[in-house]
Amino acid sequence: MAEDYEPRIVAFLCKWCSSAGSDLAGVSRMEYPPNVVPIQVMCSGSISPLYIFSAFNRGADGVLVSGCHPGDCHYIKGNYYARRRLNLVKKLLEYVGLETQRFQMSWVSAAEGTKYTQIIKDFVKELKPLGPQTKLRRNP
Amino acid sequence: MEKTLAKKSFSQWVKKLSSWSVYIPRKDEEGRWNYAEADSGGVSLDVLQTTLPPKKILFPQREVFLEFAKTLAGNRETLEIKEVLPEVKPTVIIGARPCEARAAWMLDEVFGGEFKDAYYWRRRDQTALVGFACTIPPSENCFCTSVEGSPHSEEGLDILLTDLGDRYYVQSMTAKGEKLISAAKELFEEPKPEARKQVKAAHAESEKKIRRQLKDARPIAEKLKGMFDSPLWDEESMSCLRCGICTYLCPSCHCFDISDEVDNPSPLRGQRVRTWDTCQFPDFTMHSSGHNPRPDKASRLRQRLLHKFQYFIQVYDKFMCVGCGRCITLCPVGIDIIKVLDKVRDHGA
Amino acid sequence: MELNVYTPKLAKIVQAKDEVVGTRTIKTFRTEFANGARFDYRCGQCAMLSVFGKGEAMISISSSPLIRDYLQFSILRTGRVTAALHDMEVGDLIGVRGPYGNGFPIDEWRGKNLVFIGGGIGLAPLWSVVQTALLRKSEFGTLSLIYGARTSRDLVFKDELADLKSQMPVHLSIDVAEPDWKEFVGFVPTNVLEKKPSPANTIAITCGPPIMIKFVIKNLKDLKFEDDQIYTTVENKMKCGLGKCGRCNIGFHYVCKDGPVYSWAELKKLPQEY
Amino acid sequence: MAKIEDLKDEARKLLREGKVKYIIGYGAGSNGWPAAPLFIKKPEDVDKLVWDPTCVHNLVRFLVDEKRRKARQRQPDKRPVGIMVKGCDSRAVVVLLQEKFIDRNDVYILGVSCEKTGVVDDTKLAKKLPGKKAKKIEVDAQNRFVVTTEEGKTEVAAAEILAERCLECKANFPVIYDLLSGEKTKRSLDEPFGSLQKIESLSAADRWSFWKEQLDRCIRCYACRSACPMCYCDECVVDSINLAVTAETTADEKAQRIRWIQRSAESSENLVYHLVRAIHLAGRCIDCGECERACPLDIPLRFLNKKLEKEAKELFGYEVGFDAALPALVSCFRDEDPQDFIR
Repeated sequence: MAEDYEPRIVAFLCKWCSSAGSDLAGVSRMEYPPNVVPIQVMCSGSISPLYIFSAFNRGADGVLVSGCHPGDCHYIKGNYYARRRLNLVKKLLEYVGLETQRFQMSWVSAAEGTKYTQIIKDFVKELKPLGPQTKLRRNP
Repeated sequence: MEKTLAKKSFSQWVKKLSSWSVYIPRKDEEGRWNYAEADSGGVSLDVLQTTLPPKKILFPQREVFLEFAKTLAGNRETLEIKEVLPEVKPTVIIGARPCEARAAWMLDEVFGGEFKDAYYWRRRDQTALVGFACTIPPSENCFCTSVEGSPHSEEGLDILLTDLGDRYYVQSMTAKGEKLISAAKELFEEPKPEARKQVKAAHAESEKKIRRQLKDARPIAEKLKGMFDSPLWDEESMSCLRCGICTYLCPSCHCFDISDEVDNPSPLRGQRVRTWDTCQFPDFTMHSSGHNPRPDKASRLRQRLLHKFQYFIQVYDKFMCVGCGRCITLCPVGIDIIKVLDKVRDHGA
Repeated sequence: MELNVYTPKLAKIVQAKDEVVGTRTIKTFRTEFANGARFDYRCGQCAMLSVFGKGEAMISISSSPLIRDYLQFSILRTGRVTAALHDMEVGDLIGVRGPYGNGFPIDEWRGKNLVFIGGGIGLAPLWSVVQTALLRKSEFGTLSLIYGARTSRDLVFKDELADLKSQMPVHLSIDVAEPDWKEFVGFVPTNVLEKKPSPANTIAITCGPPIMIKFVIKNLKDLKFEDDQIYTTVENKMKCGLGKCGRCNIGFHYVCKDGPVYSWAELKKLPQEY
Repeated sequence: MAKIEDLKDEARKLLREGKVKYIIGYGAGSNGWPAAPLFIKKPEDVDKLVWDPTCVHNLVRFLVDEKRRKARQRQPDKRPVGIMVKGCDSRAVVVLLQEKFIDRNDVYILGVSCEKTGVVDDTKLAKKLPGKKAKKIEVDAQNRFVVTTEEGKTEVAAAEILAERCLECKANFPVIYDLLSGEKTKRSLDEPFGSLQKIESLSAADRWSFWKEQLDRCIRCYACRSACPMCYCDECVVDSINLAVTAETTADEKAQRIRWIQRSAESSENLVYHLVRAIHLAGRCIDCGECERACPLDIPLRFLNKKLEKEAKELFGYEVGFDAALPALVSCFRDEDPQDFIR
């Protein structure tokens, strides 16, 4: 794969935990790859599968949805709904033949800045060998 | 010009047409026929009816009209549009049915006239239609003889082939047809007198085999004028699912939508494209105020039939339906326009 | 290069005036062609305006064809394309193709009195023929305008109407009374009955929402107007403007090509599918 | 196959007493396929009702149209609508009740049992009897299909031309009904998600080339969406084909409506459309097979929904269309829902 290929990741970060976690990583000047386009949402439960398919359709090479750990959700059960719904999305994408590494989900609390950077580092590392995502992408 | 061509040298003829891009019906493992570019593979010709008519080659589902792009020079934004006319190689569609060629002949009317449609004519002028006379009716719902067509009609065709057992009787009607024949002159022989008799008999025989019939189609067109508000449309459209099958698969349906497709919002880059559209979808006629002159299934079934059996006759004096039977065969709930038009004819009788 | 009927000519917006602000906003634009292209049209014809990336919309040309140096469009903000047009400023480029439609048969009305009856944005298509009639005033009898809108805020061409009053009788109306409104209060069709235009040697031209047109025609019939003395325009969804894409038909007529202007004598014979 | 004389008597009584507005059932078709949907308003038309292995349509779709028609009328006729339902169709009624789309007294359910057999798959039949058109298909005493064509009768073993979903049938008699015609016979069923194995066993690359080749053929005629009883949204999120605009819709709402996919039938747009439709049917699709049957190009759409149905059962123990009181799959959860895929 061309060494200079940089995967583009769209990350839906829950405002209360994961987005705060990514801010903590930034405030503490932690190093992590700049491939992520963060989109802050009120809760991981508010992520419609359409957003994920549309992100891939518009050229994302990887999509991450990150929410609060079970029990921490500001709205009590948003992340439980997300866990079930996005599991179905992952299974469907896999079933259709999209590389499984392209869609990831994670729990990152507001205090886990390091975990957030680690997730992004691993994600970029996994995406690099796959090359650009052309399956759902609009006229690649 | 009339010739005969031995069946066994048919695939050689196809190979000789290398300077054309050749479309031939191909059967997939599920037994469905559809047009595909002919590669070196054998040419099996026991095709009955392709699901998608040759319309998809002459009037493709997606046609890029123009490309638009904004560029930022300093703070000045410039917009240029680039017209995209299709570059079309000489094409030949082998295996079209006479009714599908008649449909192409009708599309010529619609896309010609006062405002000539450059995109359609770029393809149409380059495309030759080589048709097979229907010695066996392609579908159990064929009724071409009822709408002024026939299993061996010549309108819209460049070459008509009729199966005479071991060879084809070749009738070429246009210069394009002659060019196709001269590309492999050595394969064609002069027709013997009894071949001429055989082809006349084969044509007469094929007309008798057409399975469905719509009696007095022209008087029905007259009668439709007074039936705009009849409750018949509501009853007949009760089981309609409001999908687009009957229009997308109809060889003569030509309604289309023009929409802008944006690849990159800023700086703006995208194309304006024409795509197929259908009067069966609510958005087709809905005003931006939400008012819809055709709000329900009944008005849309009425529009589909009136356009084909009344309006087109009032404007071009011919039916817009060629009787191929696809909309009847492929309707998921079995709405049968012959049955509906029978009811129109017998309405109030 | 064969003329491609779908490719718009680029035009620059030279003037953008707010006609109505707040809800049901209406703006009037004047456009000049980027490369000075010619654009001959008749009053009452329309043009397909393109906002690239959004789409196209068929808008009637509200300036008179006798004015050469710009085209004027008055646009109600109602959907994707019109909203994008409203967000445009002077100097932006849009696409214009056309002209489309049959336009008003103004030459057939020589020597006749003309009564213009408009409702809301319906005055825009009428404005082209009002201006043309004024510029050729000697060829016609008396001209008069009956125009109304929901509220005084919704009236279009407010300043032009003020100085139009000096050239012809102008009867304005609003649907609901307002404190400083002196003129008629009520719907336009009722105002027509009130003003009782005489049908003698007169042509009535009406544009506006379909419901208003229906009652205006009924009232004109009550005032003994003949069917061929009443003209109106039909609004249907349009995409190609060339009578090909199949959606704007009423009966076997394509409104974009065979219309949008119809006399009531012709329109009456077509199915009421608009 | 049940004999539906008792159903016909009930239908006549309902229509004579005006208890139902009309009855949706199966009657004779004329386009080459023996059965077609039939709407009966008068008692004397009830004799036209048929029940045989070609009654493949899921008539529950017409309850959606009935609701839309009532919404458009000023004084709608509130009487229920009679409807003939097979086992699978009845589960579609359960889902519509579960989602409060219809009310139980909106519909008078005339259930019919498939007993030992089921309905015929048109593609399998065409392959089994190439070039011949079935005029009539009956079930004989040994539960074999007797297919009458122009050339006479041929007997076919049921399993050869039974629809895929009937081979994996979960309810060969209705789970909800006001009247049941036929026996509640138990059936020896194939392996519940048998037909899914052949795709799941493929490698990821082969699955991708399979789905890409199939969905590239899609011409976006939306027959799959129109035939599906669960696809009842007035305005489909995926495309602007049926924008629901009312007098109150503001210009901004119309202007800012996102076009999630393009109108062109390009492979990426087709794929996103079918993925969004499949995910919206997760835990709602009752596998009536109408999407696949209606598709003019025979794209195996059923396998998209079947996969999610299998996941719903294996991951979350969720079964569709048996209990109208159950919450929807995606609006409930369990503590033990799997989260191994979450970092």
